[in-house]
Amino acid sequence: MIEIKALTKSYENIEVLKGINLTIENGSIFGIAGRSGAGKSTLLRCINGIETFDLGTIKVGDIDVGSLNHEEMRVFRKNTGMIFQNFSLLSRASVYENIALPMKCWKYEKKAIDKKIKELLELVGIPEKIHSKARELSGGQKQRVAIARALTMDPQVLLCDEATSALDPKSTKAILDLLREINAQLGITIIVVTHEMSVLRSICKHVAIVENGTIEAMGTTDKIFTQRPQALINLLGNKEIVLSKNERSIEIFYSRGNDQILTKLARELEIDFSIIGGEIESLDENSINSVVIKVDSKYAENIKKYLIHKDIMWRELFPQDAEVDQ
Amino acid sequence: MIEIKALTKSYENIEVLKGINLTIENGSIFGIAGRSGAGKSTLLRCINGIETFDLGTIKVGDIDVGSLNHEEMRVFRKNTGMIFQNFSLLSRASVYENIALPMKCWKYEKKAIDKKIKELLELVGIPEKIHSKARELSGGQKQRVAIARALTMDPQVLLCDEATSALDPKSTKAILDLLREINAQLGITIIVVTHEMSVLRSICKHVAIVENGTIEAMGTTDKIFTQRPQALINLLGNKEIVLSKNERSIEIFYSRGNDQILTKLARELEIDFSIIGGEIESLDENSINSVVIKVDSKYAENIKKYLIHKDIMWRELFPQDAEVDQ
Amino acid sequence: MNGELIESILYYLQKLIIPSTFITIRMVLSTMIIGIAFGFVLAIFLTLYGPNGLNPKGRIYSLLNFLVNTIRSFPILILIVAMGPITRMIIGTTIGEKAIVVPLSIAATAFIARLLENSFLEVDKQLIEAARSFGANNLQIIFRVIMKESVPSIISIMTLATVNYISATTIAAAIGGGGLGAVALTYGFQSFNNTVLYMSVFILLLLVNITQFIGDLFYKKFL
Amino acid sequence: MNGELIESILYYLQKLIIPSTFITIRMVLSTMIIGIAFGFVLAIFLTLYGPNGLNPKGRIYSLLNFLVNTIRSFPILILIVAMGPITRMIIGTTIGEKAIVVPLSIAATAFIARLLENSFLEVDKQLIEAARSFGANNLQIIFRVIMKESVPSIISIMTLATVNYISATTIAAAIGGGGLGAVALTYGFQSFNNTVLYMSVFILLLLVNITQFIGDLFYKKFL
Amino acid sequence: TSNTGGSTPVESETSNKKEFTIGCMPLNEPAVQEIATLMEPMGYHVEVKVFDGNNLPAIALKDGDIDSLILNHLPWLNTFNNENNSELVMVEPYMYASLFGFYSAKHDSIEEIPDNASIIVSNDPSNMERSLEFLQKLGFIKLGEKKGEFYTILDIEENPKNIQLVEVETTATASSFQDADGSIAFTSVMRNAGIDAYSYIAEDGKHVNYPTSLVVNKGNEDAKWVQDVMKVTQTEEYKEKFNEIFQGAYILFSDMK
Ligand SMILES: Nc1ncnc2c1ncn2[C@@H]1O[C@H](COP(=O)(O)OP(=O)(O)OP(=O)(O)O)[C@@H](O)[C@H]1O
Ligand SMILES: Nc1ncnc2c1ncn2[C@@H]1O[C@H](COP(=O)(O)OP(=O)(O)OP(=O)(O)O)[C@@H](O)[C@H]1O
Ligand SMILES: [Mg+2]
Ligand SMILES: [Mg+2]
Repeated sequence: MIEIKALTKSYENIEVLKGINLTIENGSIFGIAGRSGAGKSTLLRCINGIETFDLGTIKVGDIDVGSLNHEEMRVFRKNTGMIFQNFSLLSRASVYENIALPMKCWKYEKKAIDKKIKELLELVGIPEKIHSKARELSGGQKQRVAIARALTMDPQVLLCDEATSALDPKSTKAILDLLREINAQLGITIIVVTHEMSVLRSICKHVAIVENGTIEAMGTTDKIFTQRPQALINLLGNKEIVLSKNERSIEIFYSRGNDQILTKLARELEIDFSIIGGEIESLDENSINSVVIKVDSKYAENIKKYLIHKDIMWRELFPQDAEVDQ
Repeated sequence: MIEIKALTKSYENIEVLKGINLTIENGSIFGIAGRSGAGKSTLLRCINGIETFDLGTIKVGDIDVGSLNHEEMRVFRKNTGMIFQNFSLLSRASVYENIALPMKCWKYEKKAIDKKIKELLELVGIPEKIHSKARELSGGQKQRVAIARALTMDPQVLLCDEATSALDPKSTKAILDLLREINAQLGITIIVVTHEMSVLRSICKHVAIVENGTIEAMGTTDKIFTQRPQALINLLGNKEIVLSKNERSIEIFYSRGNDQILTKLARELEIDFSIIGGEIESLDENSINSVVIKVDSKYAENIKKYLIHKDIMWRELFPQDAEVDQ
Repeated sequence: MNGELIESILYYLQKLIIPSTFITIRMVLSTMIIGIAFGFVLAIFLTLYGPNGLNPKGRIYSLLNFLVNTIRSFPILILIVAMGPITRMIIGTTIGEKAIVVPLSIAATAFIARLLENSFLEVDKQLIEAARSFGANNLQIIFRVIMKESVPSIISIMTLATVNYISATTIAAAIGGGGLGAVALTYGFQSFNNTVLYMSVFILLLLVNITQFIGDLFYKKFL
Repeated sequence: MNGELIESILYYLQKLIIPSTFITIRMVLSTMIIGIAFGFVLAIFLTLYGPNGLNPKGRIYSLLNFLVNTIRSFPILILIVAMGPITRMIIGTTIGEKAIVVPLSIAATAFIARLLENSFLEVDKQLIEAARSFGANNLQIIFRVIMKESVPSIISIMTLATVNYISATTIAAAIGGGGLGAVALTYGFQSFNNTVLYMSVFILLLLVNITQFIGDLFYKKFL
Repeated sequence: TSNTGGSTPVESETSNKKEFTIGCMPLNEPAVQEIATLMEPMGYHVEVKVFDGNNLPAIALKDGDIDSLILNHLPWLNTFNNENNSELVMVEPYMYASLFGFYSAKHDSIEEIPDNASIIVSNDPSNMERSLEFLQKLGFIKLGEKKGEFYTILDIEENPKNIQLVEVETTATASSFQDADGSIAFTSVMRNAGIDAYSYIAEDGKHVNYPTSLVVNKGNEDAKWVQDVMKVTQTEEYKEKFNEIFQGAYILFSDMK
């Protein structure tokens, strides 16, 4: 369990973290989102002990990160992999050397290193780049090397700072599958800082939203995305929904059990509406999807009643986060 | 108009671009996508003349990029802004100095520079960071400085290499709005390399997909996303659609005129189905949205007939790009 | 005995050490000012025309490179002799404090140019590309990008070179330039006068430490 | 007349220049090997304990820094004298080719250590952080990260220092060490023998150019 | 020979050795080479070591790093012995000395030397002392009390013509002499530089006091090899050769009167 209490951190005169409180269960995949400059990377670096902090405590399991001596810190970090936002690869070293570095530092045998690197490069999809220099890689290739490097030590905690931001959708999916897999199989705790909502929704059980150095919203991913706290709205911005005077827009949430709600709604109330937005991840397990419909004002009340009756979650988007046209 | 013909480029023994042919209209926003390492950044750098190429021609307007002398090249580049994937900021210089650099090189007056920088920093949302050193910025802040720097010279062509990858959704939206605005108001041509499909769909009229050094698909964004050429499928990966034996999955495309097609389909054929996926950007102008429905096999034929009858675009997802469960 | 020592220390301090200290400072400052000025110019050309440079020009680079190597291969005393005619042309004489500055600054020029070139080559190529991308010309790239990014490194180089030439001015002894090194050598060591020897070496040590200290201050400031 | 010149050139070449060339090469190689070895060790400590180092330790750093400054502030001849007893202890004599290597390598140690320290400080702090993040210890960071990233810079430094000490071995003249510089100085300049002077300077120039050339080759290879 | 008690093993070891080193400086190196050549038929192997001329060779001799020196003159050697508690001995008969002249490229006589004239002097202390005494003799300056081992510029008490002294390395007394109003230099240095050695406008006449000869550690002066060196230097063959080489720039002691 990772427990962060009242964490405060300043750079010179700027207070970047202003009392962060956070609890992350062992073996979970925890997402952290927030606007650019909110302090996400700083938070991750504090957890890892590569950045000192001013006040508060960080506990990872039994370990109080703030009070480790040099040697304890090394062992702690060995068990805490980190993927840096800017990759931080040795530009002059080859892909092999970059990935081998942690293992060499921990005196692994050459054979074991070779094997591990081959495996990891296969997993991240660039086995042919093994002898390329890091600075000869494309952005996404660099990122994948950084991911591979963070996985070498089979860490118990993995900190991912925008680990898929430079990747195409298919590679992103592959990496997320990989993360999900190591989480499930090895039970490692993963903290994912990301700007991609789809990443949060597809692999994180819990999400925290950092705003200006504090945690403004926290909860299960479903809860956050259905309840849409102000922090999330601030993060996502207003959807530009174009409504005329006599139109309403309603977001309807559904999951596996009630996935046919939309057609039923249309047929039972005998009305037509259009789908103007939505976040549909998948229908497996307990993920929650949403669809935004636009409907004639006169049907709005009926629809709401129907949804309440059917015990379906819904939210009217206007006026909070819709801009009315004309 | 940007015209690229048979462009070939190798690094030592790796052929990175293998005969690229591309035509980009003046004043359009053109998207380029492709898997990591496909050669997108290299292509952009060739267009800008900061990378030499082996064969082929690149024409930007009347200018043959390959044949410019030093001075002509400078003027050409002045008119061609570029946002680098890795930001490429002077780490020791302040935000102000970084953004001022192009203008200082072109001997703008101090007053004009100050004014422009203030404006741009407001636009990218980090006016308070004006005196921070570049290396003290967060990832997204760096990216925004890079964007601001590329806009200083009021370029006629803007090359954006993953210009929003480090940005949160709201900042992304703001930047995209900005790009859309300068495109509309000043008629500048923008080439956007991105991994984010939502970026492509929301601001690009035309899209090309690069695969392994060649352009494998090209066309209007709508066409590409409705016809889903193999290149796009390769890029996006297979959606994990879980279908049982007696289920079918159909993707239905709609736009402003026929936005109520789904409810009509359900009501007129008197069937229920669930929505299991989709890409819904907005209903404004001529953007095309899609929704993926899952339906009992026995209704599938009727649905298809109905859609054909109504002249609605559709595709059956299985067997090409769906994995059948059990 | 002790009083005598103190008296002689004071005597030498006033007669020899303090004037020589000023001479050394003057020689080092002149050498460094000229060496830095020309060293920068030379480094800029080396950076422009070098094989990994902004505008590779094999011929010119080879020439400049050879020039730097030539200067650096001359033992300093031989350089003083070889430069004699030039020194006489510029200073009007080949002896004395001023005359030594000519060969020393030529040597410093080559030394500093090489150090700067090495450091300029270390600047991230991507930054140079970025500067190219908005049409910066080569000189602008050097002044506004390469030098800007090299500031701490440049400071280190200036410090290193200054320290180098503080003890290198000892060679001034050969042509009547004076200064602390010369005093240490002739009035101290060769005259079997340990008081003078230790005093002048001590002041040299002081000058070097002060230089390094100031250099480190600037380094910290511009890091 | 011409035949006479050629004859005398051949005579000096055989008697003086060629043997001295080998002496110079031996002196420079010994100096560089020792200077590089100790210079690296010293640079590592400076990098470890420096104010911007991996494990800042003000006291130890000040001491080492002072040591380096002290060595660098000594005029080389005075250093030779001061090191006399140590040289005798190690080499058994204070004159000749071997004896000069002791003070020269001490000077080279300080020079190289300072150059390396400066270059090591230039390595991107984020890389060091990344290495920390997987538990690398300080020495591993120095050897596997800092040095790895500094390879081209290290090569430049080695080249620069070697070139420096090729002409610096001239000081061997003071203790009968011989070598090209000494020959240029004593048999050439001080004996007013221009043939010898030009010949030895020419060979020095050759050695310097070869060194630079080899250095550049390595640089290109490891860039 | 006795090996008991205080008798130094050095003596017995070196007394009949056939290989030894002579240190010298560039100026007199040809003369020393000549000794080596002449001693070869006698079964000696003489290694000539050239130093650039300062205290270090004498220190090396004192410490036993070399066997002998033909380099410094007698007054310097005495001071060195005083300062270093050493017992270096200059073996007689003395070999040669160099004349010390006042040269000028700009003026034809001492009287023409103007006020504020610049005069080059050698910067090594013993020659500096000799130069200062020379200048005193010429009436340019008046020296006070000696502060250290040698007279230095600091000891000048009166300097009515405000003579500017420039202390340079010995070679530069010749190579730079045209840059000053006058230069005090050895005839040997001047000749080597291709300047007429006897073109001086004044001479200090004290060369008899500054003889140079083989210098060895005390106790060695009677050794066979030392005596053999001296023997060689007194041969007519050697003297002829010597005069041929130096053309009067160095004057053999035996030729002086
Ligand atoms: N070394 C530093 N010195 C001063 N300020 C810093 C430093 N590093 C970061 N900051 C500031 O701290 C704030 C938080 O930075 P951080 O990198 O944690 O943001 P972030 O949430 O990761 O943002 P992004 O999503 O853009 O990466 C930013 O405003 C940044 O400018
Ligand atoms: N300097 C170089 N030397 C050798 N190979 C290079 C160099 N730069 C790029 N490459 C290779 O060229 C290919 C294309 O690189 P490019 O950066 O254009 O890819 P990209 O499409 O931008 O990828 P990404 O989306 O990951 O940024 C990659 O395989 C890369 O490894
Ligand atoms: Mg960040
Ligand atoms: Mg790229």
